[in-house]
Amino acid sequence: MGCTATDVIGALRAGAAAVSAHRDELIQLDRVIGDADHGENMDRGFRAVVSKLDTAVPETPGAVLKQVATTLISTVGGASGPLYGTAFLRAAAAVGDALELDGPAVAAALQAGLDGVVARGKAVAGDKTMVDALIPAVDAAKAAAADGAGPARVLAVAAEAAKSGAEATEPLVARKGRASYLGERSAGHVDPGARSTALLLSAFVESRSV
Amino acid sequence: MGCTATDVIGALRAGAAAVSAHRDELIQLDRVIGDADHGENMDRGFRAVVSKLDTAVPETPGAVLKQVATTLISTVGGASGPLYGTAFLRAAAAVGDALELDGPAVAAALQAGLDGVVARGKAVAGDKTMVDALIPAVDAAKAAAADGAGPARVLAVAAEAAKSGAEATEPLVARKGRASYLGERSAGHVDPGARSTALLLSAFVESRSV
Amino acid sequence: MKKIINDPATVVGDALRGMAAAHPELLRVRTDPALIVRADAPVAGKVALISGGGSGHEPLHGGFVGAGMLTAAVPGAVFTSPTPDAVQAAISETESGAGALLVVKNYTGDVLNFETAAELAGLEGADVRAVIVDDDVAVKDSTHTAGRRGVGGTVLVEKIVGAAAERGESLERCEAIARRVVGQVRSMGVALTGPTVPHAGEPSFTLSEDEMEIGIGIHGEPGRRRLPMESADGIVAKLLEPILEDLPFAEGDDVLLFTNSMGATPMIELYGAHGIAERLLAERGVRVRRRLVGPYTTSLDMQGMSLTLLKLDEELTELWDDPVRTAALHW
Amino acid sequence: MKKIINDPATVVGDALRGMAAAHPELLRVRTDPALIVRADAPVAGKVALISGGGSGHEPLHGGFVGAGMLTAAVPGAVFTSPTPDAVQAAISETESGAGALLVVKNYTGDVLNFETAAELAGLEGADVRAVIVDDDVAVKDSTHTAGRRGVGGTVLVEKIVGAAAERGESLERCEAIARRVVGQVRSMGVALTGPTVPHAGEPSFTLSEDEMEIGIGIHGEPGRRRLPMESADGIVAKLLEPILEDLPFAEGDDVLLFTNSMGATPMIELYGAHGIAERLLAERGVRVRRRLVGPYTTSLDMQGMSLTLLKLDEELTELWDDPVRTAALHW
Ligand SMILES: Nc1ncnc2c1ncn2[C@@H]1O[C@H](COP(=O)(O)OP(=O)(O)O)[C@@H](O)[C@H]1O
Ligand SMILES: Nc1ncnc2c1ncn2[C@@H]1O[C@H](COP(=O)(O)OP(=O)(O)O)[C@@H](O)[C@H]1O
Ligand SMILES: [Mg+2]
Ligand SMILES: [Mg+2]
Ligand SMILES: [Mg+2]
Ligand SMILES: [Mg+2]
Repeated sequence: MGCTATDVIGALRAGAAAVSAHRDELIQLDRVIGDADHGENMDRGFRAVVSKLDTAVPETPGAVLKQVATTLISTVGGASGPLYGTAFLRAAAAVGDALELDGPAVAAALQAGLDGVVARGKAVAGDKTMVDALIPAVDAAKAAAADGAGPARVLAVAAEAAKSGAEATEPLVARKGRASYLGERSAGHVDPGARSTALLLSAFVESRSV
Repeated sequence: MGCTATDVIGALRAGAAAVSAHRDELIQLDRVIGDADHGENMDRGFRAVVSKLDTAVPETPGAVLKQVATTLISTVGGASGPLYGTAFLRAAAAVGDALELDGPAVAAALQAGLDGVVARGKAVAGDKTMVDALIPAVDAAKAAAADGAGPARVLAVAAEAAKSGAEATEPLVARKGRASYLGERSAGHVDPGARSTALLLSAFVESRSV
Repeated sequence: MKKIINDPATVVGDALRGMAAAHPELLRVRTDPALIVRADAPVAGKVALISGGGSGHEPLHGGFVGAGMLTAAVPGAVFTSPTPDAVQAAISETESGAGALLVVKNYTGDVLNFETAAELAGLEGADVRAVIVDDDVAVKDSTHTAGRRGVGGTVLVEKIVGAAAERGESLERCEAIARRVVGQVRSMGVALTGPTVPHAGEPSFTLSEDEMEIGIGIHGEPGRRRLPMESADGIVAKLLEPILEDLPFAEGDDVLLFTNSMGATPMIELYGAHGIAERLLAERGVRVRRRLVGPYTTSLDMQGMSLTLLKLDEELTELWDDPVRTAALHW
Repeated sequence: MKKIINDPATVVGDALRGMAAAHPELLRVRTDPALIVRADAPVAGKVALISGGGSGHEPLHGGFVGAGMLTAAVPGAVFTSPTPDAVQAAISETESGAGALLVVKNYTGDVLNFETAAELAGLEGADVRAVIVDDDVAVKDSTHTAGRRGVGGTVLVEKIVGAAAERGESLERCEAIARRVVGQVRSMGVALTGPTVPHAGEPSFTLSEDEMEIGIGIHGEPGRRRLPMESADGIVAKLLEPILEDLPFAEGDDVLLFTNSMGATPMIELYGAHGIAERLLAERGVRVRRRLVGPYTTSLDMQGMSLTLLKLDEELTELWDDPVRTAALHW
């Protein structure tokens, strides 16, 4: 019932497909309060992730996550590249060389990813960034794992919470990232990075690969 | 019943008012088959003509026409500046230093003006230029003068003929001036210079100054 | 219409004052009549090279005033040739004893006004010649038309003849070189949008999202044909073909390739188009020896571009390479 | 969207190929990762000056690669910071032994990617420093925001520090000079239209005929406020006031005034605006000693402009005057 490297790869492929399907939506969100590239950046990065996975298939979940991290760092650019890259890098470190991840390991990976984003980007809750999707996701994941949930269930509650967290960025005034230049005018729009975080987690769940 | 310097000045002031009132129309005509400046050029020139006449009042019709010519040449620019300028210069030469102009003198002035435009611009009938308004105007003026018409009547028939001549430029394909670059696409639009010629002559008539 | 201006009637004068403030070491201006004159003019013993025409094509011509290029530029109202007295003022303000050469783009108004000025200046004893630039292959050259327009090639004429004048070549030599350049330069342009003339207040023509106008001039006049919008590859090929056929340019020719923005087409697109043109020319065996890429012959805020090809020989290449110190070209 | 491009995905690479073809004597390019490098790099014994950022601001940064300015530029995708490995590649390709200084515009993505690269290069033994440019007074500088953006002032940092590097100044001196310029430079911009990002396909924001956006950046993000459109006099005053108050600039100060087009605003308007700014500064007793006027920090096809004011001292003035040989600045 643990989550293997193959499962993680399946989830990531699903994530890439979701990013691609929502590319234009993410561009639109970023167009309104940013610079209209988030969908393009994420799509470029996850296409690279997939094509890397087509040729190099790491054997542990941690190795997969690390390969994703370095691929994202070297292909996405912008703010989201280093932030997502760091998240995957820290998640990789958190899972070490385990061959299978159980519920608590998945929760710990999410926590490490969040910590990485915060360490690099210095955003706090309510700044209207991807952190606002990650914090509730991590909280929900840890609670479920503590209740004994397996990796699929942990991811499912995390995805659900990330979705609500992303939606809840709509009324916020941005204090980090490009949207912060708009001040009050950033309110009324969902943060693109929070949205892409929620999208990725939902896709991981829906892949049923985990 | 002859036409004095004062009459000519009155006619020119009326012409200037007409150009100003039709400035936007002339710009629009030129926008479609030219470069959108004919109304602006003519208005700039005739405002200068009027302000010159406010300070320097020549005493013969010929002197008035000559002052108009030099003013137009130094303020209008473009193709229409030298062409209208030459027309007035030749008209001035044609009337000499007569103190009053009779019907034949007005017709001769128009003929000289047309000759001047043709000498400079090399356009022939049907090239879709101001010449297409001037030729019928001169023909009508000469016929009326030959019939013994006075200056007012000569101008009236000239204006009428110029109006028809200008309207008749609509279907033509331009072979001179900027509109010629459009080739077949110049057909279907009235030539701005022919229109301004007709406008000026009508205004001279309506001024009842002549 | 949205423009950063105070009043359509003062646009040219306002720009001249800004130019004078921006480049005191290169040039001085006069506003009535409007003139842009090399700071050190008249330049004793050297031919005065003078150009001009309607405004709205900046940096043509004022941006090319300075050592090694124009001695003076005469800007008319937007898209309107200047008047003869303004040209005469430029001639007398730059009178050096070595004569003056007028570079005139082939438009009825420009030709009439500049030639009148040359005639009048001649009557006053000045030695003044005029050279007409007519490089636009989009227009059929025929005695039944106003002839080909002068477009991007004008910049090349001004640079090369400016270098000759700076070297102290005679008026005859300068005129001969100018005619040689005119004989060997060809251009063609495309528009994606029409320009908006300040006093007209709306675009000179309107294209839908999937249309382009090919064979346009620089005054907002519509072009030869309205065609479906294409990729950069397609557009560049459509500009290059008629140029290559016209002179014609042949395998083994050395050329200068000038890739010009009509104003609002940004450098990221223009460099892309330039790269394509270089590739197509290489495929033909036409050797690009010199290049100029940028917005040098513009049409206000029009989106679009033009290509200009000049056949080079050793002398023209050397004159092109000679130093130039102007607001828009500097080396 | 109408653009002269083949494909939004290839725009940056296509432009690089065109640049390389256009300026073989100045620079060379690489496309994976995308780099624009001085033709003679590495330049032995001289600090490598490297900048970069999202594409779409041309000529920033690639147009400033050459003697006396940047050693390399690292262009990201349109409006997207390049990745650390691209920056690292620029560092190693220009490695001269004298260290490298990175000029980074203050955006979250640029800062994260460039600083990561500096860190990684440092681990490999290179001496790499980064200077963050944050000259845009439209943004409140506060620990609760991403801080001020780097905009037009970046060009001035690159020119002045490039001159210092060309003189052979040490990395420490170059860094100190860069920080001094950053401390003394302020900018503010206005947009009349939004830019259209190729892969987005529609304008980043839309303004009606009677609106302008004041306090905009260079990535199509909306600005501080949407205001009724004004005359050039009004617009220039609205840009200049917050700049003057911010440093503040005072009577008797010597300054460099940089009047910048955002891309589609033509020179005839820009010179007009420049003249107004010079007049307003003269009225305040602020002395304009040097000027730069043109489209040097653009935002694709956006209509609009920005003003940048740099407080000069003797050393900065001399460094500004030093020779420069790049595609976009040359003297
Ligand atoms: N300091 C930060 N901390 C966390 N997330 C951030 C930070 N800055 C930006 N982001 C996230 O990055 C997203 C924007 O990514 P993207 O558009 O790809 O990069 P850029 O802003 O450089 O164009 C934002 O929507 C936000 O969620
Ligand atoms: N060769 C010519 N002969 C006679 N009239 C001409 C000639 N060329 C142009 N015109 C007239 O000039 C008019 C255009 O004037 P205007 O718009 O002021 O100048 P420009 O064409 O230089 O912008 C045309 O409509 C036409 O009537
Ligand atoms: Mg973005
Ligand atoms: Mg016209
Ligand atoms: Mg005109
Ligand atoms: Mg971005």
